[in-house]
Amino acid sequence: MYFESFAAFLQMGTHGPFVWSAYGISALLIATNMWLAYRRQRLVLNEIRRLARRDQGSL
Amino acid sequence: MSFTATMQRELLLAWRRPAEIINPLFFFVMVVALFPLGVSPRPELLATLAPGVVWVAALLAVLLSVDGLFRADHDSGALEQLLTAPQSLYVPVLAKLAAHWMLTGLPLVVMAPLLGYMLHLPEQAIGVLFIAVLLGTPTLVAIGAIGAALTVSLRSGGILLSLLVLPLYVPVLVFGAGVVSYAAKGLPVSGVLALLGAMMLASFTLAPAAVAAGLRISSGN
Amino acid sequence: MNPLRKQRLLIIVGVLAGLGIAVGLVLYSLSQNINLFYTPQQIVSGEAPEGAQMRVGGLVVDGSVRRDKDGLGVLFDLTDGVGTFTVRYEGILPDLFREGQGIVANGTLVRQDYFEAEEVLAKHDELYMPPEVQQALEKAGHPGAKPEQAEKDGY
Amino acid sequence: MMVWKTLTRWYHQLGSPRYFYRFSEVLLPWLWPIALLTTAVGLVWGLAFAPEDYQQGNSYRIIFIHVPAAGGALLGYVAMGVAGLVNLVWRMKMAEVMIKAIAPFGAVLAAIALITGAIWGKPTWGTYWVWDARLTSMLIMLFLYLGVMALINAIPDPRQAGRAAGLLSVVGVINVVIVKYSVEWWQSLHQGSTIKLTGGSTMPAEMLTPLLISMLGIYLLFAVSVLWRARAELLWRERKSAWVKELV
Repeated sequence: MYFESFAAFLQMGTHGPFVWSAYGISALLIATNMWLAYRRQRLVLNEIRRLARRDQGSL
Repeated sequence: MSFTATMQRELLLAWRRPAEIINPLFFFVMVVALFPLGVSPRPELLATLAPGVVWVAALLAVLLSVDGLFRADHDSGALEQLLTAPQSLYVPVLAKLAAHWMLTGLPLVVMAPLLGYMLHLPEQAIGVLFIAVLLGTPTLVAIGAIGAALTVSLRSGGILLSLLVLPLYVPVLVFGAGVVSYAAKGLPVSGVLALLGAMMLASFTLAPAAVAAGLRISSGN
Repeated sequence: MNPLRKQRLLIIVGVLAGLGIAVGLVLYSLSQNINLFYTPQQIVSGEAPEGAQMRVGGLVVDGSVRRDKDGLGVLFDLTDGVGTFTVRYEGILPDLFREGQGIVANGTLVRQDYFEAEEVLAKHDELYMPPEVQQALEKAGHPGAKPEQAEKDGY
Repeated sequence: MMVWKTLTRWYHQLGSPRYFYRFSEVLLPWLWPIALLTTAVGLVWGLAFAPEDYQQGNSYRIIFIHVPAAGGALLGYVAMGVAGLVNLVWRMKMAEVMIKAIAPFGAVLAAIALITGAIWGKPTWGTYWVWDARLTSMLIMLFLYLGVMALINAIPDPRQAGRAAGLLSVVGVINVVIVKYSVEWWQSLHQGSTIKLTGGSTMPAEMLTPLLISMLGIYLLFAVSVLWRARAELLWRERKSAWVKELV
């Protein structure tokens, strides 16, 4: 590690708040996006299955 | 349909319904008039705001007028007829854009110097304002028409149209308003005016093709 | 030629002509200073109009920064190796503001050698280096790669 | 010749929804862990192990997310423009699906580039935001992404929506050129590019390596996100076709 201690790593000299807020916001946005993208295909698959079952039931 | 025939038809239609020419002009003048009332009537403040105010108002006036550019043709089925014809759509669309600019853009161009004067714009900037609006409004019409073509079949196209088109209007606004304030400060303007001219030429040559594609998409063939 | 073909040809010629002229106009406008950005050289040679709002950029001359005894006023010289002029600014300077650093200032040219800044921003170059490397370079007699950089950036 | 044949075969196979679905089914279980791992390695390396910068100190560490995000947003828009063009010429269904799949993460990356840039700008330039060419054109790129998404949402027929969004993407590609060259054309406050395709990069290896790794990571995450969204869209569009019915 480049930093001498974990505290120094969190502090980043005087720039800790800038660096960590930038990474925090980015991580939040990316994670939300990935989760939504993943969930969408699961939801679609479930919906199609439901429609298929309903069609079978009505036959 | 040839260029001149489309042009004549458009001008004749507009002649029968003059409100469509006058309303954008009214809108333009009223929006500009709101600023001295809303901000402050101080001449030096108004003079610095003037380029931006006139341009934003012109931009919105064109945006509103362009929304209905193809709607009547779409609803009456004239568009469908045009789309099935063997000729390319480029020429009739170009004629339509040119006619629309003459009907709604040109009055704004004529009115702009007067509004600049009312906002205490320095005299040496008023001529440049006229040229800038003259070069800039055709670009606004051409880009706006692409958005209008894409949203023609939608009932509530207005807000969506502005979402699609306003980002693309930004360069015209930046350079159009910029060149007027340069002129007010006595700085050289030929470079920016050349850029506005380039945008006008590029958008007017390319936009008809994009508009034609957009109309085909919107009518579903 | 049948009329349909003829029309298509006319369209293509028209589009090419329009785009050609547009490219010419863009090239012309790029040769002009269209963003009111002036280098010290241009200011010293009198290209920049006095009394107008503009942006200037250059390197802060080593040893030229002098602060007012009272208040936040700062005077410093800006150079690009050819011309030099003085900038006055009142306010808090950015962290990266230091002698030898490139800056961009917004403000008014009062006289041909005196600029009143309303805003001073540190222009960072695209050069990154660990501090040890920079120190080693300085010891070896290269003060970073800045002079070249300055030339490249047009300062 | 062989290469060309392979390429055109791929183009046609991936253009077929069924083949694309199968292909992504095989690819994704591998791709998403690799993408996540690469991003994590790049960012942790950049945050904790890369040396600090001689001028900016530690605030420069923001570039390890800022540069990949900005690059991804630009690349995503170009991809959308290409897909739009392909769709205008050949009316390829997959191209429409791709445009819809690219736009959301592209918008997210554009937003991240703007936000992290603003946070970095405060300690470095001395301001969060300047209305200069690079920053403004990037903001326009975010608006264009949102415009594409709004257009897709507004048009009820999915094929028509996809084609309309494609045309808008093609028109908006002009902005990519402005973003890319704004720094050179209008002496923007923003510095020039650090990573150059030709010639040397102005960054030593111990900083450049983690930057390139995070870039690869973010691009891979982009690919995963696009594949997931494209699969969802494909399934829904083709829900009445035989291959989907077979699948469920």
